[in-house]
Amino acid sequence: MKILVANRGEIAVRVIRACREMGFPTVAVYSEADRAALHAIMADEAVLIGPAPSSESYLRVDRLLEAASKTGATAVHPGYGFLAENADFAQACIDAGLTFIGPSPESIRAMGSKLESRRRMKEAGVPIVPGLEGAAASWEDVAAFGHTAGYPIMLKASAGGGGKGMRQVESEKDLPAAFERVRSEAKSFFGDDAIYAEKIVEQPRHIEVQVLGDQHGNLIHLGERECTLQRRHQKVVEECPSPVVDEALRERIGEAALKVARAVGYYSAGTVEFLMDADSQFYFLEMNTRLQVEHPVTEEVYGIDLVREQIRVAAGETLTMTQQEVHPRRHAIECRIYAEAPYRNFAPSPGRIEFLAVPQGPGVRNDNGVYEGYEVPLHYDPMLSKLVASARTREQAIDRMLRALREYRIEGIETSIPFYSALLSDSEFREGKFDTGFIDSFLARTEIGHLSEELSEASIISAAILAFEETQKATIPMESGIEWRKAALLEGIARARR
Amino acid sequence: MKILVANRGEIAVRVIRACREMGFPTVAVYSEADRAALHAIMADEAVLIGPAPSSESYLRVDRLLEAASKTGATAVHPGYGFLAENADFAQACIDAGLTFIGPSPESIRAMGSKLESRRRMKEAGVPIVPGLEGAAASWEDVAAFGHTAGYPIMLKASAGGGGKGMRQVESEKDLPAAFERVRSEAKSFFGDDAIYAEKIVEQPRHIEVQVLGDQHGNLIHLGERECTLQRRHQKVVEECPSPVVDEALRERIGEAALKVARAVGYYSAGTVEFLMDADSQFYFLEMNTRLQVEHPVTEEVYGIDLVREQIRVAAGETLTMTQQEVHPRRHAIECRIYAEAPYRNFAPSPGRIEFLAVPQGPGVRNDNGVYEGYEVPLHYDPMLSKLVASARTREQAIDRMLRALREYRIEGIETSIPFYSALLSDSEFREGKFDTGFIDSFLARTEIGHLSEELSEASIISAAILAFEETQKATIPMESGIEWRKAALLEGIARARR
Amino acid sequence: MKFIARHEELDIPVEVERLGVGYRLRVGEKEIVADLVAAGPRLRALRFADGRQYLILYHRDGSEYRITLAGRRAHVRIDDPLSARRGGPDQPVSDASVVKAMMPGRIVRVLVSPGDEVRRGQGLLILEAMKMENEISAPRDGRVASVDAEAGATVESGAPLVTLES
Amino acid sequence: MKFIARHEELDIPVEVERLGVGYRLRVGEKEIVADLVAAGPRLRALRFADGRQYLILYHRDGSEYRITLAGRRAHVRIDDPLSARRGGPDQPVSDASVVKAMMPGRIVRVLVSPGDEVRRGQGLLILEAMKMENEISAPRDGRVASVDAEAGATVESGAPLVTLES
Repeated sequence: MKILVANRGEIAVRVIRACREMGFPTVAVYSEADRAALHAIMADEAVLIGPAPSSESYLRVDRLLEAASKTGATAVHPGYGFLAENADFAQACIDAGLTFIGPSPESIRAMGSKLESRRRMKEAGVPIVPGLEGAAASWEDVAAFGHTAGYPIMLKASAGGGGKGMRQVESEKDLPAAFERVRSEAKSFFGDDAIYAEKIVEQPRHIEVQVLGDQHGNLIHLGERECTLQRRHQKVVEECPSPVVDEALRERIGEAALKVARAVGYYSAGTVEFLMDADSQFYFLEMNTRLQVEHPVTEEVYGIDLVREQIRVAAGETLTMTQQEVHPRRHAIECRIYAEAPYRNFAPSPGRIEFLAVPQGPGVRNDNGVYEGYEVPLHYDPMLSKLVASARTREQAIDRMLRALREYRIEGIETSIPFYSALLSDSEFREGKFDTGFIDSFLARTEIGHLSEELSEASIISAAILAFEETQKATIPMESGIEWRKAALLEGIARARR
Repeated sequence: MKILVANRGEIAVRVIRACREMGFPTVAVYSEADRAALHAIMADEAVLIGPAPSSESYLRVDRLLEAASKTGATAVHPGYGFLAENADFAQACIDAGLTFIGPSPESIRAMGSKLESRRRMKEAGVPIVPGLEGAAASWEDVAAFGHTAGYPIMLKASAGGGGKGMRQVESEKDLPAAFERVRSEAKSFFGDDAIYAEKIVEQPRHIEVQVLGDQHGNLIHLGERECTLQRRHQKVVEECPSPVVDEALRERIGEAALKVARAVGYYSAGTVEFLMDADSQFYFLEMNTRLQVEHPVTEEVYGIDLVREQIRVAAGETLTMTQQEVHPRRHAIECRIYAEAPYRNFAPSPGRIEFLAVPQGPGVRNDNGVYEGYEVPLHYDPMLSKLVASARTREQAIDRMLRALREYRIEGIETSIPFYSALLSDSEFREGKFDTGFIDSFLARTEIGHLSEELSEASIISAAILAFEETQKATIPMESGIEWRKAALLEGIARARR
Repeated sequence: MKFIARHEELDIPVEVERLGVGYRLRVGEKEIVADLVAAGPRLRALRFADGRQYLILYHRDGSEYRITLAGRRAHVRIDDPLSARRGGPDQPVSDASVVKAMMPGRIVRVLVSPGDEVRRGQGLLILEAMKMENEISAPRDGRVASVDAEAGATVESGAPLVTLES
Repeated sequence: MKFIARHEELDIPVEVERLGVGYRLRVGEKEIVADLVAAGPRLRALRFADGRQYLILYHRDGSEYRITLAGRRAHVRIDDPLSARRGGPDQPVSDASVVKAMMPGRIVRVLVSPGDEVRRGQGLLILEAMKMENEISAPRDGRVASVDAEAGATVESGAPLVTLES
């Protein structure tokens, strides 16, 4: 196989790494803004597919197929986002004689429409969140539902996903504006303005189940991921396993996920998302028919390389493990490191990475999409890397992540690292007590990156010495003998001070 | 606990990371040559203990204890090398009221002398390599043994270890010189010139077993490590598990290791080294009463943090796992990345690290002791980092390591990376067919870093363009529209050429 | 050598002089002996004489220093006393009557026109940055004097978007 | 622009000119169109017009370029034709009569004295570098004319250690 990666950023890099380990040559595609992007420079071949806007590059099926034929690629990995859940793209690849590394176009299509998938899951006997069964033509349709179900309600784009095209509505008076807004997002992001409404599940947790199947009917689940912590409907921290899911519940929700996958004849890697209420009742939310951003936490805990398995399955091979053989062995946590300023309400912070030192050592994995000297472009998702820490227990994994965050040193742009350092030190988080509203309340009661007096003083001293050096530009004498004596002298002074 | 790390380089960094994750403050000690060494700058406190030579700094018990009392440290972690296996140091720490993070001084002393430990293991019923039972006063004593046992034989310093103070002797005529040489090394490295001789085991493999015990009598083994591949008696690549050890053999050799450890009332982490012949007969070689350089491969495969366990055990806590609970889950390989030039017979290559980009992504762990901009000093072991790759199978781990080696980019000094890239691509290595002589024969038949015509051409082109840029110092216009058209034109030319 | 350090709205007098391998400082009334060990292009270890230390990452922009330590970020401005007395730190003058882009991005939609009366918090336009639509709202009640950006346009951080008048 | 590239004892004429976003080169008889995309301080992607590429790490020392690609290292010297014709690459003249240190280190022990007759392969002295004792042996038979280093001394790479005469 020669594999074209129809994506960019860390996930394209992740796929290229897997291909390299399997001995498959890779083809990267890149927009003008990505000439020097990591995925573009590390692949065996790289093809320019258009200007910066995704609509003119990463979303252009024609140019992707042209790149494939030009380079003689025989397979396509879509990553996540962009065209990953576009059934027509999957079909176009197949029609062009390419192996599509993912599920069948039918599976994608079946899950592409939230309304359609909700209908099918209801038939399959999977619990779904109460809501409108069809698209709402106007805000008045939604108002009717809201009236009976009671507010708040959730407005959703039927073609939506990844936190885009959804909005909570607190009362009927906010409905018209919200309706317009979601419809506009639905249209601009998904080219389909069908939207509907769902009842709100109280104090919900987002629990998702990883499934993996081959083209010979073998289908297993790799447990759940805890994805409750979100900002603006964007996941920020994911864990595997969930602190609130025990083995019995894991079996039940895993079975439900397999039922969902079987209902659409699913193969390759996929994720079934559930909403779970305080009583551990779970409801089908949607299925992501692709690799998930947070797939690494499952990989660390189950010891399985999901991208490798995707490629093997696409090649027609059978799974190398059974449901009985897979068990959660450790605990893993992922923090998505974004180019954004947590001190300025998480405003995007594009720019040049002037310095970068990544955390190393035991139990730390960093799936990076950038490098030192790289200019983070304005045009795409601001994720720099996914930092994953794993250990024998949740507490140890959290402490390991805090250690890694402290070692993650980056200059030139602002990042969400200080936010994560504060969050993972929070006692409620550490106790695993949270719902989807947790981050907002946490941010309300927390001053991120507060400087103690010691830290302020250390900063002032450091800056003053640096300024002094600027005025001197003198170098330090290094003759060791002398230095040793000077240091001893310094010691003396130090002792005198104490 | 407040932990002073009586070591330097990657192992000091490894220990500091573990302490940080456990919430224990750390004290680093450093020589003048190490003012800016990674271990010295990352600890919570750092104390200068003398000039560059280890004999005046890292081996100075008095200065280490002074540093501990001055900083109020309550425990000492010795790492490996330096004073790690010095029973007197362990005793001195205890006498000073410090917790020594390692085994008892008695255990260290019992294993410190090869002659002594061989005697005790023989008593305990553990198979040992045939050899002299006492120290040889002169080369003539050895000659007598050599005459009966037959050449080649191995000369060893009784206090030796880590590949130092040993030499193979092919025939009696080489004996006098070799005897002198080993005695000189024994004296200079270990301050004890007692040496003896052992019979050579044919086509031997170095198999070592990781043991872990607490102070309450609990003792388990964590399987074996394959350490056969050595250069100048220095391990270069280690694996866990060994490709030639199956579950039955693992149980037998593991039991033998536990017998060794019990014989000296061992607790904390330790390693029992065996020589194994072609018929899987194994002989006790020595026990390393400390953390082993290659401990990470065991950690990756068994999912246990050995340094954390060492600290817990030293604090009097009990093991959190039983022999029944620990199993090898994956395969891990370690490459020791040295500052040496494989093209120039591995000559040391100290100097400034002008650029450093470490491998990232799934299944890759890098235990680093250096950073970009660091000046690798001449005075100490030239190991830059330990690169570890782990996966579900040995083959996948090897392929992952090759991917990681390719991503490991370093400039300013030469490293052993090209050597490892060649070694891990070697079919015999990949089949697991090797003995301790493998590396020498491999080097004899391999041209490391051979450049194909394509690579040579690419290098010439790159250099030429860089030289051209030097003459121009012109910048590239980035207006995207224009660029896109230019690129299209470029495409045209490309097509025309094909 | 004397400096004025400005940190979190405070001006602190600082004095620095070389001492052996390190420095002696006076920060306010406090005397400190420390070294600032260079560790690569951007890292330094601020090592006090008693051994305590902080590993810092720094960035200098003129007399503005950004210091990152213990996972937090501090901003310190260092001036020599004269310039400090003369100019002092330049605070960006926030002009409430001009609504500016707080981040670089693309204008998706303009929600108001010149002459519109707007209330505080009311949406003026929608700015898309890094795939998120961000609604820019009015900082106060007022009338739209001019709309300074059009839909589809890409704007830099700080670019004027809408001008309000009372 | 014309250059002479010296690589593995070969002189290759090279011509480089800008072309669009990239370059057109003539290497020997071969014409090549490629770009050398800058990726941070030391990395470049050598990207050919047909998409094939190599990610290279480079180091320049005057006209000497060290290029690391695919985990291997290549040395290329680039001269402009004149200087190449004039000087050409300077080959270190190996003088078998002077035994030099092949690495920086410390002299542990000197095994010979002036006047000693030595045979090829015989140990002359022991050099310790990075904790390894390395025996430096005679490159040929001869008599020791002078010992140029003493035990305990630290020597740089290339420092003369022992001089032999026939």
